Amino acid sequence: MKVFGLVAVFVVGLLLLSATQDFPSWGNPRSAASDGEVSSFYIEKTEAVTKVPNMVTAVLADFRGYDTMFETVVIFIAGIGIIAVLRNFEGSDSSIDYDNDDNGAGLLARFTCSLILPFIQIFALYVVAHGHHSPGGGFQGGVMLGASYILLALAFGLSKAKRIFSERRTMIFAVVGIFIYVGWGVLCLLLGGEFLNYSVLDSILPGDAMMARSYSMLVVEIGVAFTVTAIMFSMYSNLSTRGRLSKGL
Amino acid sequence: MDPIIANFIEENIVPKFNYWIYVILMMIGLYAMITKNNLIKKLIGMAIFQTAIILFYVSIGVKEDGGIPIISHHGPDHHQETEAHSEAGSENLKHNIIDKDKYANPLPHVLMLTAIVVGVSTLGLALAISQRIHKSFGTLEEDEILNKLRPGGHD
Amino acid sequence: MIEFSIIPLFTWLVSLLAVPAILLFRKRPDAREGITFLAAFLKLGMIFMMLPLIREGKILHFQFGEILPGIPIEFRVDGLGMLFALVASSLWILTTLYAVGYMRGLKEHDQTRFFACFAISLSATIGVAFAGNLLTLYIFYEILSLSTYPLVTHHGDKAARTGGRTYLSHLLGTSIAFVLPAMIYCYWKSGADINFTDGAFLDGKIGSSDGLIVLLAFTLGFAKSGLMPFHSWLPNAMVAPTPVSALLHAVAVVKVGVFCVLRVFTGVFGTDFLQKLDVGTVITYIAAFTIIVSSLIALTQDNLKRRLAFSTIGQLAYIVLGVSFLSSNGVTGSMMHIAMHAFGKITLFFCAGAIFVASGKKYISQMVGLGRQMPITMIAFLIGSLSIIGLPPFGGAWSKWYLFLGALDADQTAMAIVLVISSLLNIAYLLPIPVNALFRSPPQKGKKGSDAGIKEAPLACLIPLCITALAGLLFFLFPGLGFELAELITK
Amino acid sequence: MIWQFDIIILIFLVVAAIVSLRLKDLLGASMVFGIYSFLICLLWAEMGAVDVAFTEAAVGAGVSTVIMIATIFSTTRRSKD
Amino acid sequence: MTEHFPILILLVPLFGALIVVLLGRERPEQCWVTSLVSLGISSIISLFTIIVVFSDKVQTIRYRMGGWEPEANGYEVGIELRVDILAALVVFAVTFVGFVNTIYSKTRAEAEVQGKVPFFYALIQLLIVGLCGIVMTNDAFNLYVLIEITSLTSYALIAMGNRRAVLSSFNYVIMGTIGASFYLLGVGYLYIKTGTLNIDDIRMVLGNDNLWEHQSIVVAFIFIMLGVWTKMAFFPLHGWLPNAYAYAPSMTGTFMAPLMTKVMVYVMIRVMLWLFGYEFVYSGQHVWKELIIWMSVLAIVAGSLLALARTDIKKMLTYLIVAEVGYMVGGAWLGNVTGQAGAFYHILSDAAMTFCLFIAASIIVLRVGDSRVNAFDNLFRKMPLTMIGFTVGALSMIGLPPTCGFFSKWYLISGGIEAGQWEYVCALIFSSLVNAIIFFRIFERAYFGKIAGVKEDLSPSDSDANPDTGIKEVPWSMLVPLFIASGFVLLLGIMNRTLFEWIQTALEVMNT
Repeated sequence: MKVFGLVAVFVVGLLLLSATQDFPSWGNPRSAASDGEVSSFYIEKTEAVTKVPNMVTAVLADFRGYDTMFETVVIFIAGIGIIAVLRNFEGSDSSIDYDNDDNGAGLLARFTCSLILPFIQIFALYVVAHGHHSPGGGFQGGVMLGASYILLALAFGLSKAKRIFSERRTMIFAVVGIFIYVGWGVLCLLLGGEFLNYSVLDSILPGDAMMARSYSMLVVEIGVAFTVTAIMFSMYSNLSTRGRLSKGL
Repeated sequence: MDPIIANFIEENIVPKFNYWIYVILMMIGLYAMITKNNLIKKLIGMAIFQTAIILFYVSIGVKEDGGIPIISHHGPDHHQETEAHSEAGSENLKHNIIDKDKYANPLPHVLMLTAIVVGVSTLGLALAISQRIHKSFGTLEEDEILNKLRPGGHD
Repeated sequence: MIEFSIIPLFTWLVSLLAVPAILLFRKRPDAREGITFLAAFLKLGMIFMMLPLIREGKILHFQFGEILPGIPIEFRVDGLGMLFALVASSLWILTTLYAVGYMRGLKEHDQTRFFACFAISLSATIGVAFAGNLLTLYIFYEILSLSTYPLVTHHGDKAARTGGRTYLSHLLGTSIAFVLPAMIYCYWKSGADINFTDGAFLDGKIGSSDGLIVLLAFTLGFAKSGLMPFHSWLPNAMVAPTPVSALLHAVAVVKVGVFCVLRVFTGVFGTDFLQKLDVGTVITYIAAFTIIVSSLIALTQDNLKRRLAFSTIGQLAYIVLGVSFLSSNGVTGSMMHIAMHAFGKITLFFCAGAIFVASGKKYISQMVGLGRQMPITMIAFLIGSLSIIGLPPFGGAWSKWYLFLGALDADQTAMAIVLVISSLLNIAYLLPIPVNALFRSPPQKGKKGSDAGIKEAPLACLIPLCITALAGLLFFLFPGLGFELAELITK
Repeated sequence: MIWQFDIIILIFLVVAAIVSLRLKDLLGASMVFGIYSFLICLLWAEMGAVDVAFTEAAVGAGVSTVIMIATIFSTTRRSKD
Repeated sequence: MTEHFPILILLVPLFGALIVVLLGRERPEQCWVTSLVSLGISSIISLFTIIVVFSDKVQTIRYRMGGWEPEANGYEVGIELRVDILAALVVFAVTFVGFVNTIYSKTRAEAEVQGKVPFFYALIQLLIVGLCGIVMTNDAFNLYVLIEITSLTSYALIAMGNRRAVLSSFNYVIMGTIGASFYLLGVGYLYIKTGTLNIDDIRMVLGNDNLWEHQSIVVAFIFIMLGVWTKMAFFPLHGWLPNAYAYAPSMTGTFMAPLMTKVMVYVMIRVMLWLFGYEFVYSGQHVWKELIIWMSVLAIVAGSLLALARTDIKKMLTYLIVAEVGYMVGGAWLGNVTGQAGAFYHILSDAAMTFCLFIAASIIVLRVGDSRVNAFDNLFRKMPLTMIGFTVGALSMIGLPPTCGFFSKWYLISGGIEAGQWEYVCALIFSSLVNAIIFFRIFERAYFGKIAGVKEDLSPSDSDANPDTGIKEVPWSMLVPLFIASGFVLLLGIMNRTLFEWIQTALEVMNT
């Protein structure tokens, strides 16, 4: 097996390397990918047609919004997939044993966490909201928000975190996130445009079609953030308790 | 050094160092996925494998003097831009002032955001599956699992 | 002259429609068998309705659906199909009559299944006889293989299952392995035209070496014709009840095999084209080899049905041999032999079954002196044997004669000699049975007691075998219809 | 884009990858994997892919490592290879 | 409205999945109804899509997400869905199998995945979303995302089975990730040379810039093919498939076995003809055509022989799938329209017959409680209806007319003859023969009972009474899907000419 693996890996590697010889050299701005019409279009026109300076956000949430919708669905699948595979409903499901639970980490850690958690969460919300102008967006913000709850669970025990973010609530959050995203697309559909064609929303949003795109991106980013937050936490809580959701790390 | 080799290095390795490293990382990851015995190790290999591909994509989008793909209103183009703005937002002029060589290609970045998400989803699911395996077999070593299956199974 | 007619469809449908009715009346045997008879007579009636039209030289034609581009399910009645359908449907009535007697006589199980499968097989046989293109032919050929499988394995014991396995694996295996690719090759070569309607469709479209391979694939692939080396299903299928053996060896299965080979020679390639390609001789030699070897094996068999089975292999090879001469006389002989052998061999099987029903005897060595208890059966056996051997005044003489002429036409003197030798062998393996039964006394006096109670078989068994034996005689006297139909094909 | 920086990180990356796969302690391995993720995130930031770097920092170095450690704690820490 | 059909096909099950997750825990009984309705609507829409696509005016529906028109030089900047007749047929197959399989799941889901019913229905609907998306998308990267959606859902669905299923699911994760990542690498190599991700645009750039000779394009092609082959279990890469499908919950197996590999075959055909184009794939300078046909021959022979060696029914069927994948790969690589159309037609017919056989096998394993071949003893008497369904599927697998298996084999062999690839023709024939042995072995048992059985074991008369034990037919919710599936096996066979003409016309366009 080892030898076979080695041979296979080397064949694959050599094939890939053999192809690099006719790649444009690294960083060449005239390479086909960087100089092509599509990427030029994104760089030059994005701000004009969407009013969003962060091209990545614009491309992510608008030009390739369909991809991103499925990206969110992927996260969602991972969340419910983990539950489907791992979740153990036989234990005390609804009534978590709050008293006899773990109490998380030591005092100092708990103190520090309680101090920084609000900042993390506020920063996460900022990242979600400010994705148009700076790095970030729904996904990054969502992960941070989810991570803040993970931190909460680590510091104060899972039960504490579950009191805020119960399994039921997690699922609702996750579903609502996708629902916001897809529903926004369907709204475009109902208003006569293609799916996810935000420009037709200018009839119900302030501003022109470009601003409508800009606002819509914010909406779908929020949707993504919802799902990602919920699933990140659900992932952690299931994986750290072998699906029992009773006792954290 | 042999001039041919030196020439080769100069032409194929130095300007494409990123591509070489990505291939090496990918080989490491792939090798771990195929040959490692421990399931968690396989998954670490898988994560390395996936990040290597992401590295490759990101390397596609790099430009020699390109910055981050966020249009800056305070950069060197500032003055021109204000001029453009003053001309009642004339679309054409506004486009002309964006020098595409100054910005990295955003498309690979977008794609890789999705790929990272896919990667973490796969990792999470795979970890859940390996926990189930540990629950049923009591071990995460592949050879031990196969040994446990052998006497009872008709496979 | 092609004429649209819906009768071929109904001829095919009538026995198929009988199947649900048979299943419906499974609790009432009389009604069930009544339906079988009704269907059989209706079928024969419809064939007689078509007969005058065919004799005028018309070709009846019916098609529906289009299962592949350019290929519908097509029924087409010409002289060859007519002759075969006539033989098959008239013998169906007799076989049914006989089967009723046999099955009731032995109190067999699963009679409903038996009669239902019987009806499906006959429907498929008519389908093959009237098939207007190669694909239709193939489909019905396969249906026949599958529908006769429950008949062959009727007893359900180990021997039956082994026999059934051999049966199905040979028939299905060869048809998938050889006929299907050959057919697809033809389809491709002939430009999506594998209809028999406008003469031979491969005429002039294929080279010599390809042609030989395709011809071989077809001839060996239609393994129901029993050519060596794919013959061994036939003796193995002897585990079936005797009416089934009669059906297999005289009416449906084996005749479908040789009929398909005849169709391939006349409808796919055309004898003229084959002559041009000069590929017929290979088949001739295979057939001749089969004739001689199977006759020799038949000599060594003691089980009556097995001996008859090997005899069938030999007789079928005559038909293939005749057509492989590629002369009109040869084809005429082949066509005649389909009918003559059908009537002759079914007589022999009916007799074998009657002997089994009446006395429980399966082996030839036990049958010495049996003629005293069962004179009618044994005389019929004698007539059947003579007809198969080809002695006048029995029908078999005509077909043998034309085969002989065909061999001479094709300048195949060696084959003429083969025919002569094989006829001698036929005499050697067939004639001793009735002669010993009729003219020798039972060898062991001591055991005579056991034979004492033996009487003739039930009337339902006896009547069909008398009719078929008589038919053998009549065919010698009135062979006109057969020649007429043969002429339609060879002209 | 500073190519010296680039090359140094790339070499560290390979080292980190190999180390994380060779460690027999799974906890250590996932820690090193976290380091690997962090290095690659630095690399991407340096290449101008800030969004990707941000995501990788949150996901690769953060959540992935955490769930990996969570799994290791609830299964086993030792590995034969 | 009709122009929105492609996206509606996806959205309806997506919403269905969301609703199921949201409401499922409180009202588990609603899950079944919800997914039945959503998949029903989806399959009706896809049926209409076929009609719309086939009507004279619209041959291909192009649906631009977000309404992004191509930029000035004609390159697509957004993501585009592209539905021609081939895609419409496969989408219909996917949604309809999903719908019928949901009927089948009614009783089984509660029995096999207790407590996780809503997640099962959600995952299976998301899997259908993914499969439909794969078929319809015209964007190389979007294809990757959707491939991952199908992969993730199927990992989870398989891992809901017993411990062997969990283990094979892990193997599937590893193999699937390698496959999908190879695909992604290939797309990257294409992107670096062409600068676009739209499938049509990539082919255009490849043609305009004459990039076919470039090593990176060749490597891209190899890696995309390797990735797709891994996902479709082409022979040496098939290791994950048999255990995964055999040990997964039965309603997962019945859904994934007919569809997963077939959709990936469709992707392969699409990549070959749409993404790279005829000249590149079949041109003489590349030796791989011969090589791949030999590989497919190997797949067919090995798959058939491995199936022959199995005594476990479901395992046997899974190895037959491996062989069937060989059929389709070979057919697609023959390099003529007949072969490609045959391979495509086989996607549909194989979906129908595998579905039929898997349902029948699951029913039998459920009722008899034994998954080995001797489960079939005397089943013709005990479960005649199930066995009728099984027989139809089996005859199709062997390739007897008038089932669809015969016709797909016909077209594939025609293609093989036309291309002069006799080894492929022989392999097909060989596999038919082996299938005949496999299934007649089963029929014999089902018909006569145990090998040692003698005549007296059978019921002596014509009565239809069950001779022994309590083995009875299953409820309608499992028999109806079986009969729908076997009905489709026959229907596809009868309709083959029409279908084949549609397929051929669509493929001829691509080959010019």
